[in-house]
Amino acid sequence: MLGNPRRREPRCSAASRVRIALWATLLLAFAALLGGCTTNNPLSTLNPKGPAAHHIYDLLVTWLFWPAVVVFFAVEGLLLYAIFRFRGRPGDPLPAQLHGNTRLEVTWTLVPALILTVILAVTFRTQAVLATPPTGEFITVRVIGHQWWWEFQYPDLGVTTANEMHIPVGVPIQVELSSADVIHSYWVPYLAGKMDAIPGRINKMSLQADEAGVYSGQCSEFCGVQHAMMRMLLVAQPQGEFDAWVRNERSIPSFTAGVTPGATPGATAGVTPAAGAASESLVTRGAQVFANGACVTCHAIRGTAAQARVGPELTHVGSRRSIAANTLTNTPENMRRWLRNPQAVKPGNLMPNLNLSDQDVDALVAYLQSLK
Amino acid sequence: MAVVTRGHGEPLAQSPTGLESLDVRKLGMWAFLGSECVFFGALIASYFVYRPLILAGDPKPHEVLGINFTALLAFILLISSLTMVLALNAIQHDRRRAGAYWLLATAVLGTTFLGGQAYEFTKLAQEGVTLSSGIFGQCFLVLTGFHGTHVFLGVIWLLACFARAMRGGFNSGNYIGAEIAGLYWHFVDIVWVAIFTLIYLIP
Amino acid sequence: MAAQVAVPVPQQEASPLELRREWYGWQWLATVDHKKIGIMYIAASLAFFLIGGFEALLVRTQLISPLNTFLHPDLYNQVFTMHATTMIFLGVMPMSVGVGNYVVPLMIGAADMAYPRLNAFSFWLFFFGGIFLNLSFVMGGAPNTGWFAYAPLTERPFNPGTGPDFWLLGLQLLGIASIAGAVNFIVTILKMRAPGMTFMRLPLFTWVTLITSFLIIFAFPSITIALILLMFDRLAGTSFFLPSGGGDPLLWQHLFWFFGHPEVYIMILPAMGIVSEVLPVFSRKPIFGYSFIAYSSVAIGFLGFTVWAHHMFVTGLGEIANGAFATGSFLIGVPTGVKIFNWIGTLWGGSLRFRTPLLFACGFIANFIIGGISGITLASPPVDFQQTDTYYVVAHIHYVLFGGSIFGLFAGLYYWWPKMFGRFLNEGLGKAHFWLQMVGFNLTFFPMHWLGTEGMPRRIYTYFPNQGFELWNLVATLGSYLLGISILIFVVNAFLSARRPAEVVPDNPWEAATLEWSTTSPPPAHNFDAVPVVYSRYPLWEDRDPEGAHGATAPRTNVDAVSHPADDVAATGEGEQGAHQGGAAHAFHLPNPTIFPVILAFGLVLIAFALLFAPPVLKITFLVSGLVYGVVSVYGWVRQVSD
Amino acid sequence: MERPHPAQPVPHGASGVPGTHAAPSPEAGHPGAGRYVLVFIVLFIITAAEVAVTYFPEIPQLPALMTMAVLKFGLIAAFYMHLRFDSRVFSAFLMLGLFLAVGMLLSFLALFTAHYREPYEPVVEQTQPGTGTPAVGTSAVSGATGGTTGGVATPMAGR
Repeated sequence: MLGNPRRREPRCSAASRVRIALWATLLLAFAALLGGCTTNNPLSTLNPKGPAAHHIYDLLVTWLFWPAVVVFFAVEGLLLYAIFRFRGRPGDPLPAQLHGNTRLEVTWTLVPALILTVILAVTFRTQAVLATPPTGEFITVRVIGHQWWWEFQYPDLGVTTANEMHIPVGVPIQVELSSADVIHSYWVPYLAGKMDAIPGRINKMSLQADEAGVYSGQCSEFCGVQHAMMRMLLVAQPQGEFDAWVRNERSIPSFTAGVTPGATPGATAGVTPAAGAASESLVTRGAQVFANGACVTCHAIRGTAAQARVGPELTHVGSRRSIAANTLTNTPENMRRWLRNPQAVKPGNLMPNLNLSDQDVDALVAYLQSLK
Repeated sequence: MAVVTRGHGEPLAQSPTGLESLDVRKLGMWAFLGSECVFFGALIASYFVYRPLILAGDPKPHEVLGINFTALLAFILLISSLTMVLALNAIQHDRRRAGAYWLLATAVLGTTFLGGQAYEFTKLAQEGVTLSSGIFGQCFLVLTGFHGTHVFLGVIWLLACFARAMRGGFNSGNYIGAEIAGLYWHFVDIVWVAIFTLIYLIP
Repeated sequence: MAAQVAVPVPQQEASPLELRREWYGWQWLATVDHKKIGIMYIAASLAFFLIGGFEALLVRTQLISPLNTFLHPDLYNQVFTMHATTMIFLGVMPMSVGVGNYVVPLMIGAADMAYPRLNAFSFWLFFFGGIFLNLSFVMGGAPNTGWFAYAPLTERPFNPGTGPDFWLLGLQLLGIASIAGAVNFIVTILKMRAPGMTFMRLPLFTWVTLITSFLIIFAFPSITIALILLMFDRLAGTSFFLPSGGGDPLLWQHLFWFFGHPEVYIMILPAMGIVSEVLPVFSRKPIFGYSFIAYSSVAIGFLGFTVWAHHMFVTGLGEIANGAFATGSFLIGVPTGVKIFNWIGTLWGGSLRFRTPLLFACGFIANFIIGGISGITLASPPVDFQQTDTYYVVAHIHYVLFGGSIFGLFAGLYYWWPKMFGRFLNEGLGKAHFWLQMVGFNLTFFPMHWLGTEGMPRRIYTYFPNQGFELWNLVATLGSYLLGISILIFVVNAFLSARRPAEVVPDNPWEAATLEWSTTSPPPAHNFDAVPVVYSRYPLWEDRDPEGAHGATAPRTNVDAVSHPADDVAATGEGEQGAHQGGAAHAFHLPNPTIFPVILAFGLVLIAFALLFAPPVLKITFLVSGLVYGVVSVYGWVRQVSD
Repeated sequence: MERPHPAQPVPHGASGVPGTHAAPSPEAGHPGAGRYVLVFIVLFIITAAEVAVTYFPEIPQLPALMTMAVLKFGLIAAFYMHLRFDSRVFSAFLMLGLFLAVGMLLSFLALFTAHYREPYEPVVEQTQPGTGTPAVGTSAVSGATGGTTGGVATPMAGR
C-alpha cells in the first residue's frame, strides 16, 4: 500500500548491513584511538611538553573530547535506535501524526546551550592563561617566515640563525612573528599552538619547554609550492648548553677566523681521508667557491664578505642538525645531494640549480660542514 | 513584457502576507539594492581600514580634495534625484512628454556629475594621486570610481527610459520600468551622500 | 488534479521560430523553463562534481605514501585548489540551486520562477564561468593558492602566472550568477506562492532556499569587493593587500571570510531542507517541530554573519576578538542541534520506509552529528590554535560538506528523480551507492581527525615517513577510491534509468505531502493545470490528519484547485504567446524561449578573457567582442521584455 | 505566525503591467510634485549646512555630520524611493543590507584598531644583525658575558 511494492527490500538483509557498518565504524574508531595513543609522533598535539600546549591539551581532552564522546554516543544512539525501532512493515497502519512538542524543543535547546556555555567559560579561562605575556625573565625570539625557511633572531643575544631554534628549558620565550614575503604560520605542536607570521605585522606568542628535547615544527599556513617542506627544529636544552650554543653562535667560525680547521671536517665530508692538509685545501677551495660563486648573492656568513639576506644565514650551518628547512638531516652526503640540485630535493624552491661541478660541490660541502 | 504573476483579486484571507500584491520587478530591485548596500559597505569599510595610513600618508586627502567642488557634485546628484521623482510623478499623471524630459534632465545631470568626477580625477592625477601612487590614491579612486561606474550605468539606463518614454512606453498604468530605474538612481544618490560625508567631510 | 499525462505541446503553424525549436539543442539552449534550467544546473554541477572528485582522487593518490612523487608539488597545489573551488562553487552550490530551481516553483504552486530569463542567464553564466575556471589547466596553469587565496600569496610578486587571475575572474562571474539567481529565488518565494501558502505552510526546503538566497545576496558582495581589490592589485598596480605598498593582507581575510562563512551555510542549508522534506515522507508522519526547524534556519542565517573571524583565530586578533567570535560560533551550535533533534524526533514513532532517499537522509544526520561536534572543538580558540590548518579541519569540513551537503543532495536527487524524469532510479543500485558511499566516506575522512591531532598540516603535497602519518593516509586514500566507485554507481544508475523504456510514474509515488507531487511526473511545461489553493502545511496529506493540520482554515481534501475549463489549458500550452494558463485572474505568461541570456553570459566571459590577456591585440579583440555581445543581448533582452 | 497584512489595500502600483489589472490612482501612494520639491529644499539646506559645519571646527564634526548624513539618507529613501508609502518588505531589504554594511564597517574598524599594524617596513632590511662583529646584547637570562652591543636595536626590539 505504501511506496512501490516491487522495490521493497527484505527487512533482515538491510538491518544486518546496518549492523555490519556500525561495527565496522566502531572498530575503526577504536583502532584509531589505539593508533593515536601508541605512536609518538613528532608533530602530535597530544603529547604536550610545554605549559601552553598543556593548557590546550587539558581543555581539549577534559572539556571537549569527553563531552563530545558522550554527546556523540547519545545522539548517534538515539538516531540508530529510532532507525531500528521504527522500521515500518508493509501494511503497517499510519503512525500517529505528531507535529512536535514544545517542552521537548525547549529542553533540547537549553541543554546544549548550557553545555556549550560551560565549555565556552572554560575556553575563556584557557584563552586568558595563554594570552598572559611572560613575566619575569624571558627571552625574545624574533621568528621571520621566508619562502620556505625560518629565520630566528635573538635580539638580546645577538644571534641570528635559521631553521633551528634553540631555547633553554624552563625559560619563557616570547616569540615575535613576522614574515618577509607571504603569510606563514609558526607551529611547534609539542610546545604551543600555532600563530600566523604575517608580513607587515608582528604577532606575539609565548612558549616554554619543560623538558629538554628536539621538537619538530612546521609552517602550517599554505605559503606556496614548498609549504610542505617548510619545516624546522626547536632544540630545548639545559641553560648551560644553551649558553654554550649562544657563545658558539656569536663566534665567528673557526675557519673564517683564520684558525685551521681540524681534520674532522674533511673526514665527515666523506672525502678520501688522505691527510689533514688535503681536506684543509678542500675547505679553502670551498670557501673560494662560496665567495666567488652565486652563493654570496643570497647567503651570509659572518666574518666573510657574504652578507646577503635572501637565503638562510649559514655562519654555523655545519653545527645544525638539518639542512633545507629540516628537509634533510645534515650529513655531508645529504648536503652534496642538496647542492648538486636543490630543485630535485625541493622542487620549486627559491634556491636555483647552480650546476656546480662535482669538485665544487665536494669543496663547498667540506667548507660548509666546517662552519661549526 | 515581464512575467505576470497571479495574486490579483485572490481571496487575500488565504494569503495574509500581502506580498502577492507587490510588483515582481520592484521586489527584485529592492533585493538587489539590499545586496548593493553590502557592496558599498565593504568598499567603504576597506577605505576605513586604511584610513589611519591614509591620514598619515602623503598627500593628505583634505589637502587635495576640494570640498566645495565636491559639494557642487553632491548638489548636482541631489537635483538629479529631484528630477527623477518629478519624471515619475509626471509619468504617473500621464504627462508623458514632461516625464520624458525630466528623465532626460536626470540623465544630463548624471552626465554632468560624471564630468565633474572626471575633472576631479584628472586634477588628482596632476597632483600625483593615481591608482598606483599609494594607499590614498588607490582607496579613494577605487571607491569613488565604483560609484562613478554605477552612475554611468544609471545614465545609460535613464537614456533607455527616455527613449522608451518618447515612444510613449510609459503611462499612468505602466510606470514600473521608470520607477525601478528611479530606485536605482536614488540609491546611487544616497551612496554619494554616505561617501560625501564619510570620505570628504569627516576630518 | 488527476491529470496523468502531460499536456501535449500543441502544434501551431510552422514559423521559422517553430522550425528552429524542433532542434533538440535549441530547446535547452534557449529555454527559460525552470525545470529544464534546473535539470541543466544539476547535470552541469554533477559533471563538475565528477571533475572535482577526480581531483580529490589525485590528491589522495599523491598522499597515499610518504614522499610520493606522483604529482609535482605545483601541480598538487593546483589540483587541491581547484578541487575545493570546483566542489564549492561548481558542485555543491549549483546542485542546490539546480534542485531548488526545479522543485521550489513546483512546491509553491507557481508556473515558473519570477524572472525566467534571468534564471537562464544565471545558469549559463555559472556554466561558462565553470568552464572558464577549468580552462586554466590548459592555459598556463590553474590557480594554485588554495580556494581561500590568501593575499599576498596571490599577488603578482609571489604568483606571476595567470592562475590567480583565472580564479578571481571566474569567481567574479560565478558571483554575479549567484546573486542574480538568489534575487530570483527571493522574489519567487516571496511573491509567487500559491494562494493560501503562508510562511508557516511553506515547505521547509523552500524555507531554506529563501534563507540561502538572502545569505547569497548579503554575503557575496563582500567577496566581490575582495576580488575587485585583488584584481586591481594584480592588473592595475595597486597594493591593497601588498604590505610593501602599505596594504594589509588581513583585510583580504576579513573580506573573504565575511563571505566565506555564510558560504558554508549556503552549502549546507539546502541539504538540511532536503532532509526535512525526505524524513517526514518516508517516516509517514509530519516533520517534528516544523516552526523550530524553520526558525533555527533563520537563526543560523543571521548568526552565520557574526562568526567569520573564527577562521582567523591564529592571525593574532587578540583574545577579546577571538572570544567574541568564539561565542558566536558556539551559539550557532544551538540551532544546529535543534535541527538534529527534530529530525530524530521525526523518525521517532514513525513507520520508516527505507528507500534510498531515507537512507541518504539518515546518513546525512549520522555524519552531520560528527561534523557538528568537531565544529565545536574548532570554535574554541585555544584548541583551534593547535587544530586549525591541520587535517582535523579537513575532516571537519568534509563531514559537513560531504557527509552533510552531498549526502543531503543525493537524498534529494533520489527523491525527486521520478518527478523530474518520470523514471525511478534503480533501488538496488541506489542502496549499493549509499552503503559504499557511507563506508567510503567514513573510511576517508574519519582517520583525518587523528591525522590532524597527530599534527599533519593541511595542503602539504607530501609528508615524511616516521611521523605517524602513513597508516591513516593509506586508509584514507583507499576509502577515497571506494567513494569514487560509489559515485560511479550513481552515474551508472542515472544512465541506466535514462536507457530503460519509459515507465508510468504516478503523480505521487512516495505519498508525499507537498504540491510538486500533485502534478504529473514529469510536470507539464506550465506545471499545474490549475492554480492550487493551499489550506495547510501538508496539502496532499489533509485526509490523514484532518484536525492536526496547521493553519487550516477548514478541513479540505487535498489541493483545492481554482477551477478552470480544461480546454483552456489544452488550447494554449507553450505556444508563440507562451503558455497561458488559468483564467484572467491567473494569467501565467511563460516567456518564449530566448537566446539572449546565453549571449549575455558568453559576452561576460569574453570580457573576463579580455582582462586576463596581456597582449593588446587579444585584449582589445576580446573586450570589443564581449561588449558587442553584451550590448546586443541586453538590447534584445530589453526589447523582448518591453514588447 | 501569520503576519498581518502590512497595508490593506496595498498603497500603489499593485501591478505595473497593463491589461491585467487596473492600476490604482498614483496619488493613492505617492506624494505630489510639491512635496518632492519641499524635500529637495530640505536636502539642499542640509547639504549646505554640512559644508558650512566643516568651516567651524568648534562644532563637534563627527556627530553633526553623521546626523545630517543620516537625515539626508532617510529623506531620500523615505520620499524619493517611496519607502514611506510602500510595502515594509522593501524597507526590510534596505535595512537588512544597511545593517550588515554598517555592522561590517564598525566591526572592521574595531578589529583593525585593536589589531594595530605598524607602518610597514620590509622585514628583511630591518633585521640586519651587526655586520661582521659579533653582536652581543645583555641577555635576559643566560650568563652570556657582555661585549659591545652590535646593531641589534631594530624597530622590532622590545615590543
